Amino acid sequence: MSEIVRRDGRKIDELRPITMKIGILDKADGSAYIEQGNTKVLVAVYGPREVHPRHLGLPETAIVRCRYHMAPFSTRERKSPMPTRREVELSKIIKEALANAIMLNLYPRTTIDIFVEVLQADGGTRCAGITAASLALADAGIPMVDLVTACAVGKWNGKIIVDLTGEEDEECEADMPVALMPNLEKVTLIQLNGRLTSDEFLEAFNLAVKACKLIGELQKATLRNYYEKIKEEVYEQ
Amino acid sequence: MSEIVRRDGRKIDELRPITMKIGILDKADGSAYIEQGNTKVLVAVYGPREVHPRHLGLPETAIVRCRYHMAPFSTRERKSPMPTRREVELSKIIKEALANAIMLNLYPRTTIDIFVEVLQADGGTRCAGITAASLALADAGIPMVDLVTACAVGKWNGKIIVDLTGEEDEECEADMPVALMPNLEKVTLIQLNGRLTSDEFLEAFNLAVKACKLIGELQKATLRNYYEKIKEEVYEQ
Amino acid sequence: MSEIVRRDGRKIDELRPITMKIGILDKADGSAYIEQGNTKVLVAVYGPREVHPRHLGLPETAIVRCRYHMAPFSTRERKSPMPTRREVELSKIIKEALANAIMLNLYPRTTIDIFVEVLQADGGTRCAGITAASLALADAGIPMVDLVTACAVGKWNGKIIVDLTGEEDEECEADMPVALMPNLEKVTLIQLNGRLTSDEFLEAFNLAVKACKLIGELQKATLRNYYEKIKEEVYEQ
Amino acid sequence: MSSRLIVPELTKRRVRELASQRRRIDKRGLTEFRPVTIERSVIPQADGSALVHIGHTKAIAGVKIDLGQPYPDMPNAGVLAVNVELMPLASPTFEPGPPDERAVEVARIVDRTIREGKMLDLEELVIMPGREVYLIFVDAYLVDHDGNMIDACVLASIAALLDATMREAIVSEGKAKLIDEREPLPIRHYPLTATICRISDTLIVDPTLEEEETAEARITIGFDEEDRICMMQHSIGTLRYGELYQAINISREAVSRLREDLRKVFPDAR
Amino acid sequence: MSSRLIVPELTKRRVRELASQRRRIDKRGLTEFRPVTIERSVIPQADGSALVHIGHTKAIAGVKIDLGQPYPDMPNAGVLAVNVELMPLASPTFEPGPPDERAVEVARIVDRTIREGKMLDLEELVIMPGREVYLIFVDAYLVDHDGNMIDACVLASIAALLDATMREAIVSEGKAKLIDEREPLPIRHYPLTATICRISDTLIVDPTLEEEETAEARITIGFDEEDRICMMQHSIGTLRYGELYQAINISREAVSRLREDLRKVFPDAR
Amino acid sequence: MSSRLIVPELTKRRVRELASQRRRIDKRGLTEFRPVTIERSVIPQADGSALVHIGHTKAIAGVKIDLGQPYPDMPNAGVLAVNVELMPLASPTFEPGPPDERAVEVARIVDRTIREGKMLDLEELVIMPGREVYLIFVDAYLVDHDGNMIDACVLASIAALLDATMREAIVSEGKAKLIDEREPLPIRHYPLTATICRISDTLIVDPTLEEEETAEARITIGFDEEDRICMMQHSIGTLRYGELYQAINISREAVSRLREDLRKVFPDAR
Repeated sequence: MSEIVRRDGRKIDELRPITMKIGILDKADGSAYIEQGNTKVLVAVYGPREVHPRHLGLPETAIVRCRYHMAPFSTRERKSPMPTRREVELSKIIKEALANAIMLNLYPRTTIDIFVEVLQADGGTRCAGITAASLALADAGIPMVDLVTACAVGKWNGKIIVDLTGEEDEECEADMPVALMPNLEKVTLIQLNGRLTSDEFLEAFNLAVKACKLIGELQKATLRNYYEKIKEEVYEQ
Repeated sequence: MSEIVRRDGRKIDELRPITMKIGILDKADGSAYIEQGNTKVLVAVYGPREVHPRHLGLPETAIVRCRYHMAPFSTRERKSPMPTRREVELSKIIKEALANAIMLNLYPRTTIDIFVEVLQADGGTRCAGITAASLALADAGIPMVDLVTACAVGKWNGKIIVDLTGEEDEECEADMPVALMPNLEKVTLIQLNGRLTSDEFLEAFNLAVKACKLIGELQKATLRNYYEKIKEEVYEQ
Repeated sequence: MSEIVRRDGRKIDELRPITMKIGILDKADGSAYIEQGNTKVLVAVYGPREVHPRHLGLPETAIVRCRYHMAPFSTRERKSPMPTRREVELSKIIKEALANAIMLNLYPRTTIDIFVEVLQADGGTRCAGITAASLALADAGIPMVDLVTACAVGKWNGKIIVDLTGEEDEECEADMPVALMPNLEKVTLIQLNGRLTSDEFLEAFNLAVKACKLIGELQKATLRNYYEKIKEEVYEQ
Repeated sequence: MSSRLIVPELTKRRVRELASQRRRIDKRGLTEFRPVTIERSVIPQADGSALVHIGHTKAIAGVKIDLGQPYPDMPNAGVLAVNVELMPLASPTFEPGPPDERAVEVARIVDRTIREGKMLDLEELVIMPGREVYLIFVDAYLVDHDGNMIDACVLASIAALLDATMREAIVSEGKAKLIDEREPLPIRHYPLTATICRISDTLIVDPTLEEEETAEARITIGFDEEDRICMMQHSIGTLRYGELYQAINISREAVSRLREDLRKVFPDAR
Repeated sequence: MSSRLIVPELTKRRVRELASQRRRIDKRGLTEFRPVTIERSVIPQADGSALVHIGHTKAIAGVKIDLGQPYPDMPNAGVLAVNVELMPLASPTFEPGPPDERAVEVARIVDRTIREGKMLDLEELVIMPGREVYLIFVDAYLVDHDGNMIDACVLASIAALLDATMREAIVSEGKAKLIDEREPLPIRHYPLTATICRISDTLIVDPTLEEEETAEARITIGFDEEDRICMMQHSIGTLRYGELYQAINISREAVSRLREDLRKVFPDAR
Repeated sequence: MSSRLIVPELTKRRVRELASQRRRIDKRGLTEFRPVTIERSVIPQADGSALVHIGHTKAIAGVKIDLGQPYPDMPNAGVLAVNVELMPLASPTFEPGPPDERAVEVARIVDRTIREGKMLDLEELVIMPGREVYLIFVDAYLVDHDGNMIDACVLASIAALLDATMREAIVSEGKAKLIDEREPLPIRHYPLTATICRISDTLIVDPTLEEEETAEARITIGFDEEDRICMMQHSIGTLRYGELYQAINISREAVSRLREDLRKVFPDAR
């Protein structure tokens, strides 16, 4: 199953190199940055904070708002800064994927605002955004029932592969972004573009679960390092 | 005066076949559907209900809001779903035509929202919309001083004719939509596009009054049948 | 320094003919009109008045809002009525230039709205707008610490000149609009487009100060005449 | 849009009382316009322009003319585009932003008065059928709003069109270009409008702001120079059939007096 | 968007209680659609149209077909443009204005179902590569919202495309023109969707408004006529892995029953 | 835009007190920039890009270059389009949506600095006069807002342009096409800006957010590599004439130190 078959030399179940950073923005309550191959995404979290206009607040729970946005220079052709329908849809979908993990009832009448900014797009931007947003939420000190971890799988050239590049995404027969709470074994996002038989779906989904577990380990390691560093800094003072 | 002269074989004072239905939508407080020849219009009424934002409400009267809108597939060329200036104007004009019949002072601080959706346009859409809206208001149980009934008249090929088709509308020398409260003998809407002498105006206006009386009878018959049916259903239970 | 060098025969330090009128609009709280050469600008002031929406009001001071707008027929090519980025920027800049002269703390929780409408554009519209707005504010009875007076200077054909026409503006090497409070000797607006050495800047700025003094005298004379006329009208009654 | 009342209830009551005695608050006759002034060529940079006063109400209109493509479904007609803005400096109730439904209604009335009143011969504005025609932009701006904005915007727009000239077009190598020679627009008819309100069962012409805010009904009627009705827009309230006939007669006469004012400035106008 | 709750808490509790007993408020089976009716050609002026009822939920879709340029990066494909509006007459919670995120999501789902389900052979819609292709506009309007707007809009859109014919194009002198002869669209596959909700750990198909507002999770799954999954959109809540597999099986069967309804109206559809 | 105050009054008082003693809250010299870092080529997919830090303030800029038509009134010049967004992730006071007046002002300042500072030779960007030219899009994004967004956005944009290369264009059969060979942009000048604030009658350079919110006046002045003033924007408060002269001297020196930072990353820059 794991011979080299892909344009960039990866095995079908091999992730691209992933780098994650936490707490990189000064003004945001929480922030994170992820590079997954050539895909680069910056996320900031503000909140829990007061809702404006106030009537949007809910008496028993926090609301979550999300903007997924691609910088004009992030794509091959320059993208107009105006939000496209795709960006509107993904904003909604990412919001749902993350809101399910947040303990919203702790912060009634507030909003938690998540800004996902794609700086460079080379496939898997919504998944990278979710993975990073999960870290930014942790950085903001917002309690979650589990981390949310995401990765796309797909069918390319007849094979089920993981973590598609932009090129593979364009050529593929099917593309399936998945977001999970890996410890709770719950799906918080799943979409499918393209066609899969039920068997192919199962194979793809299992591959996504496996990939999310790996990425989840990376998230945890990144968080651990970050808190260690903070602790050191506190002790040094 | 009534020989056959028109492209579709109608006499100059002959209406197109008209079908009206009431109470066809489940969620709206009132609804109606009209077919007048090939023109098909769906109307829903919501209210009286709370106004949002609240400062738009008036302390002594209900407000009426109206949206006249054409579906993209309603016209020969596809229409963009964005409202045109014509739709903005007709929304205002239809609102005025209906508001004058509603006993607004019964419902202070509320709004009555009227949605006129043109599904197929073949002339006379604003008039068909007003006629149907009048039924939808009745269906919503909103007290009116009189039904409002509308029909266009015009000058086509030198003759004053009633109930213009889309084709006649394009070719005509003048087009004059009229809305009346037929029992009170009051005009609630009149517009003129094109040119008429004063005598021609009088002839056209009289024809409109006659047409509106006929359509008013149809409205009443439709309402009667509808209430009969409801009564039967209630008795059956 | 003052030989004739310019396309319209003016000397390099010569202003175009200027006409100012005050109180020309009936509904506005204050209004003024200025012609500076072929540039024609109309200004109205409303306020101090209640702010809508109310949360925009400030507890200790009035806010100032400004719209600088060019009529579609004011320019050589027809201008779309939609505000351009240039108009958005100038609205902000003019607002700042005037707000600094107004005794804002006298009117907490209110707004002072300034509408600058360019009817014909031939260079120096923002400056003419500021000069006229200053009169309109006086007409509205709004206390100011000093009048605000504005004039553009620039470098054209190697020379520092004052009060550029549209044609000179297009051809010039640098264009520098300046607004001053002439009695207080304070700059309330300065912008530079183009390149100047420090020496050229000094020469240009001094020319602007000189021009603003002259225009300030015209403003005062216009105000004096206006109040005289009002006084006469009051006595006549 | 602010909802604050700009005409106090007391004034409205006074307007109603007077109207019931067939009198007006400014002592005008019932069928009389306020003083009308028309200034032409106020914006020399435009191809045509006019500033009109109807009492305190003021509107300015400018015409800009360019070359461009015709509408695909009308290859043999020039393009007329009318835009109306209720400038925020005209009234405390107007706000900056895209035209609201009132401005759109006035724009549509001005447009229809010009178009359906056959003021311009649009077919004369074609240079190369289907490819190159004159585009006539009419922009009317209400500058001071003391009632009857419709007639003010119509009058300013009509006057600006009468004032306008267009540069001649020459075609070379299949492309049209404007040269500096100027010619008048192909004017065929001279439509104008008068607006009638009903207050206390009395019909009046050219309402002031106070009257308009008090009015039970309002209708605007346009006539061409041969007294044909060429535009109607009933925009407030209800009218009895007889009132409608009466309004037509009143407005016809008011328009013909307004036409005198226009002719003083444009002697060729009919 | 109004935030007022349109399903009372009491009803929600009842829906939950019933679901925990594997029952539904309208007595349907868990995997059963409400009565489905499909009316074709309801808008003769459109090139194709259909009105569908799923219980009280109603959607109407119209197809308009025109000629135009292909996307620069897809010179060898016709253009498909899908638009969905949640009409304000369909629900007290819908408001006029540009499509909100819910409408955009449904539009994207309809679009992907048609496009990724390979319903149309877009390459057959090319007249002159890179220059002239057919443009297929699908406009779906939700008219009455009693839950499951996604399946209603998908079904109406698919039916309108099956109903549609396009005018034949002829090319003369390098320009394409539509003539009056009509031909069917190049239909290759027949995708349809079914929406599943979880309430009290029970999966149900085709939720009513009351069920949808109560649901803990929602997923829409599309299948083509060969039972391949061709669209998935998980739009509310979380799903356990096993629930996901179960949802796929339930929706596959629901879609094949829905396909029967479609075939009654379009006998050629697979 | 939220109106909530993000700098407490107490901090402002402290900033004022220190300034009156010619000191700053972060102990910097009055005419000193915070530490500046410039990273180039951070977005390889763009034709040029740079990320700059000025203290905690961060801005990223990307350049995209394409072919297209020139402006009709400038047939012999390439097109430069500058866009600035204050990203909502940069500050609790920024909100999603179209650029507000602050973002527009910064965009106009960046645009004028590049254009009026003659950084690019736009005439070198013409391929076929009047028909085909290079379009240079500069998009600057403020990512973290701790004051002095203007200098950060200018610096990021200038650096991204210095980093940029453009694909060579070949013309065949009257059509231009980009090939894979790359060449640098026609850079002629190296404008940069420095922003000065007045607090308690003291002029300081490169204000932090706390200083900017406390400032009585603010002016941004741009210089090219020959110390010519090439941009001025006075954007807050009033300045005495003498302060204006002083501000010019301070900013000239600050810019020349900033130019050192730029030269470390772009050794060819003057």
